[in-house]
Amino acid sequence: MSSSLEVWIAAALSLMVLSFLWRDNPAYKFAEHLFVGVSAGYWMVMGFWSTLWPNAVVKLVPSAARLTEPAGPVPAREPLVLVPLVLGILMLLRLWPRLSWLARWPTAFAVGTTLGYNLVRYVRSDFLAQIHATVAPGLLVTSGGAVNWVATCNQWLIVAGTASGVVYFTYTRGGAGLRGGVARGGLVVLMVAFGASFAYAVMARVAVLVGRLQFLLGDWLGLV
Amino acid sequence: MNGAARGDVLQRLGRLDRRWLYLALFACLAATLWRQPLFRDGLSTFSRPVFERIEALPPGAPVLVSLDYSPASAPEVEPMALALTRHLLLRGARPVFVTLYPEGNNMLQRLRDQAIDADFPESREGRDWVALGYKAGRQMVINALRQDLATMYSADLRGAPIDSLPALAGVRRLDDFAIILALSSGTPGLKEWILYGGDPTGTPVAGGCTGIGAPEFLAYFPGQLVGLLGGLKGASEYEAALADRYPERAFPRRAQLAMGPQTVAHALILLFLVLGNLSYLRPRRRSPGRREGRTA
Amino acid sequence: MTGWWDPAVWNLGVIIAAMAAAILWGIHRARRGSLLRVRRIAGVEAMADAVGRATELGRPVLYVAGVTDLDDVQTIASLGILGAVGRQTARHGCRLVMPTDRSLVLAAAREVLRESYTAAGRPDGYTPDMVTYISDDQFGFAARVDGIIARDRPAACFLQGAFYAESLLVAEAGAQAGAVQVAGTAMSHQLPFLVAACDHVLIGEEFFAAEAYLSGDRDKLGSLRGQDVVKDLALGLVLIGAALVTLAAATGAGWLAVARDGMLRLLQP
Amino acid sequence: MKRLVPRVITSFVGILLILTAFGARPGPDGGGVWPVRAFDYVDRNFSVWFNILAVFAFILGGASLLKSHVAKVAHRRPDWPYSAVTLVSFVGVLAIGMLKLGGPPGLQGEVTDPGAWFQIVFDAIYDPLLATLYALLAFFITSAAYRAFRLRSPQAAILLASAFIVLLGRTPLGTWLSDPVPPSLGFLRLDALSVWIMSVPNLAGQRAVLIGIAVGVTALTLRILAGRGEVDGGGA
Repeated sequence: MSSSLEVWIAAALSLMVLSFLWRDNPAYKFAEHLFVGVSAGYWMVMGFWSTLWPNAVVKLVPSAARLTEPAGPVPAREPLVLVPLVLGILMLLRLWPRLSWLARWPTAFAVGTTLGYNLVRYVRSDFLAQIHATVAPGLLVTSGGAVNWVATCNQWLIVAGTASGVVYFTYTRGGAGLRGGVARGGLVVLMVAFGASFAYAVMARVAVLVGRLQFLLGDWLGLV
Repeated sequence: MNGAARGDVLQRLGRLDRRWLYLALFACLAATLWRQPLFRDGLSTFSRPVFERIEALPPGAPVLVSLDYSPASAPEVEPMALALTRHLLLRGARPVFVTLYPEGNNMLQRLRDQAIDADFPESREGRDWVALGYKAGRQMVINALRQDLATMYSADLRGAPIDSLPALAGVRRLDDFAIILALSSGTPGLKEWILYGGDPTGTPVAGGCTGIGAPEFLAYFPGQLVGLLGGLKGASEYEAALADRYPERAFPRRAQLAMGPQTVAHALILLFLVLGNLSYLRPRRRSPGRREGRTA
Repeated sequence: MTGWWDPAVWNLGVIIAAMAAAILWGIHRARRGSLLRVRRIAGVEAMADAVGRATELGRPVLYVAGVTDLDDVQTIASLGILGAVGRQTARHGCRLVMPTDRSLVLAAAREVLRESYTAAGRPDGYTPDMVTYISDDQFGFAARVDGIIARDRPAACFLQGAFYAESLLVAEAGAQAGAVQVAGTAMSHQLPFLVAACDHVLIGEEFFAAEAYLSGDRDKLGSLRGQDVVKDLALGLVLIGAALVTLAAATGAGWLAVARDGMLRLLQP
Repeated sequence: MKRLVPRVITSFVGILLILTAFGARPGPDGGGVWPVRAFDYVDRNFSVWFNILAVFAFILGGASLLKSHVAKVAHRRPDWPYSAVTLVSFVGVLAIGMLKLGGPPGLQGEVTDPGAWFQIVFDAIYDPLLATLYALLAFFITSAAYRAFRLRSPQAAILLASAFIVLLGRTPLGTWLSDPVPPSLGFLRLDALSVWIMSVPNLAGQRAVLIGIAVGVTALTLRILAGRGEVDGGGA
């Protein structure tokens, strides 16, 4: 059994969260509210010291670097960081209802940046590259001059599966006839894929629980 | 037992309080953890290219390792990070650690304790590896690195300016890295490294992810994604391969040891799936008219 | 103009231009009044039924717009669906409960609902406290939503937006409360969970289509038609491309090889 | 004005950044015609600005949390003592982190250095709470498997069968169960079948999903950039 206070606190909090499995109760509520507060504080602190301080404050007021790195060099001033700083302060105006309309400006910048970059990247990686990868091997896979029928069948299935899946995701065309049949085939392919996802998801959830039990039964109680 | 009695039992099973199910899962896992079975494992179609790519790295190759996970998925992804870091240092490559998760710096601290300081005490920070750490901004951090490392990182976590670090000699931006290894547990993660890092710059991307992401990421394999360690099994495969290749180094095998309880849990959940559906299908078979078709 | 552009990415430009043209053409046609037909989407019909059922039972409808911020297109699409759900709850006089995990989403959702209630002729039915801010953290948020579900016992839960690991936590709680659950997300790794625990699921692209259909917005419906043209283009590229690659290899004909190379260059990421 | 300015900002920034993807790369000396340099400048700086702005989103999140919980405590709303827990822990962690208590002297060093109180809070409180909250999901999935995951339709049956094979195939149990399979039928082994599912039907399905989403993202982006978007940069 561990003699470290940290481990005991961690174990007690873990048990409080696990108590939710019995039912919602004050211990769980305490743990959960504690987590909400700690995580909000945690994110703010990490954001401040990792990014806001070195990438904005120090670049605007280089001498501030002395506070965190007394021996380090003083970097050059970069007045342009005023732009994101002003946008950031505008964003905080959301807290004052009368001025909150100004907070739309930084959000508009953030949305524009995300959309502008996303568009090109999604078209490149998730549209072009996916079609390219489906098409490039062709429909007849050969190895050493002879046709590899297993690989060829698989390739046919990939092409047909991708194509019918795309058909399933069309909405303004008729749902009957050939298109409807292909779409139903697409749904089958999607369901096999989701089955695989389900299996992998189960694997992931169990792995995290095993890790937690290793802590509780091992690090804390010393049983395993 | 006649048919009616069996249906009765199944119906009662269908109403079983979920807490019994929880208890069963807990008991099975605890018992297996206590027995500690160790199964043999080896590389799969998806993990082999990662191992081989790292084996083939020239000494001194800079490798970007992104620790995009938090304690929430550490049991799955951390063993991969440990094994990959050990492999990189064994090959004499220079891992450069960044993270897009606020918790990443804490994860990096654990990695430093468990893999670097414990197994490679002779390696020196700044010369053999670099910890650049966390920056806010998610995928936009990748975007900034694509252009210039220095726009976001003027110094490493120890405060040393990046120009002064021998490990970063000749590394100015993303495509100077031999490969990007992203250890991913969600967004931002491997997908963002492919979309914002690998595809625009042509830098190879490989990595590991939680089981949740694995099926989706395989759509990028092998063109946009060199290889993938999928979930705990992927980590276990890599640990086993590392042990086979470097038998003189006895590294801990966290993921491989966790595969025992994992297997038992899978069996239990499959059993529950079957039992649950037996009690669901049973009454319906007797009165086919009650069938409720629902679209999933 | 030489030296302005990177010639290596011309194909990306061509494809984006083609996609933009198809989508803008669709929108243009829709604005000109061309008749728009959308095939039946089971999840959408289920949502309307669920609001009616909640009204009959006198229990609220819970709406979660995912756990990401306003910079996520799924959150934006979810707010579009929220607008339609809000009009329905306003008309039926059914209580709507919407916990959010981002302060930006909170503000946007209030605006959307205020407009919905006004559009439905029930501006007095709207109160800002329908929408509450819970926490930025996904699990803190999910746990609190579970608490709300356990307390309010909603008759319907609409989980529409980008979800991560917390989706099962919320969906399971909804199932326990006996709510009709309609989920919609483009997060492919959460879909299996939602399929398992919900009555209806809008799968990926279907989720965006539902938004267009529910809003009845001509722009969105027109865009949907344009998107279908783009998907037909994708379909054509896959089938023709695969055929070209195969025929070029099998026949060895020079012109086929040229066509194949052109096709692969067009598709090169 | 209140609506127009954000729309213009979104469209301008978005279209500008799309164009940067096609701009020529400036030479190693940073040279090139002016649009090349302008695109490069935008591409270089906008993501950095975005990243700094992202921290303000954290601050806004913290401030909103503070505002709502202070109101709860002040008005003695139901469960207000829990809000007090949130407030105290929030302010406490903020103080520990911003002042870098423990660890190296003053504001030097990292908050994650060994010995820093922030790191201790992480190990003793944040890590166990987050990890255990996640671990709950294994229990929930177990009960979902028994009580919710049903053969509702042929599609659900396909999903279930695929999940069954992959779940078995990815563990030693699958290998063990497949041992009686003769080598000539090796492709029927559960581990081989699970790899096949992952690399053929799963691949096809995931690709269709990715293509569909990419088209959807493109359409939505175009509509917003054309000023026809439903949310003009954050509502309110």
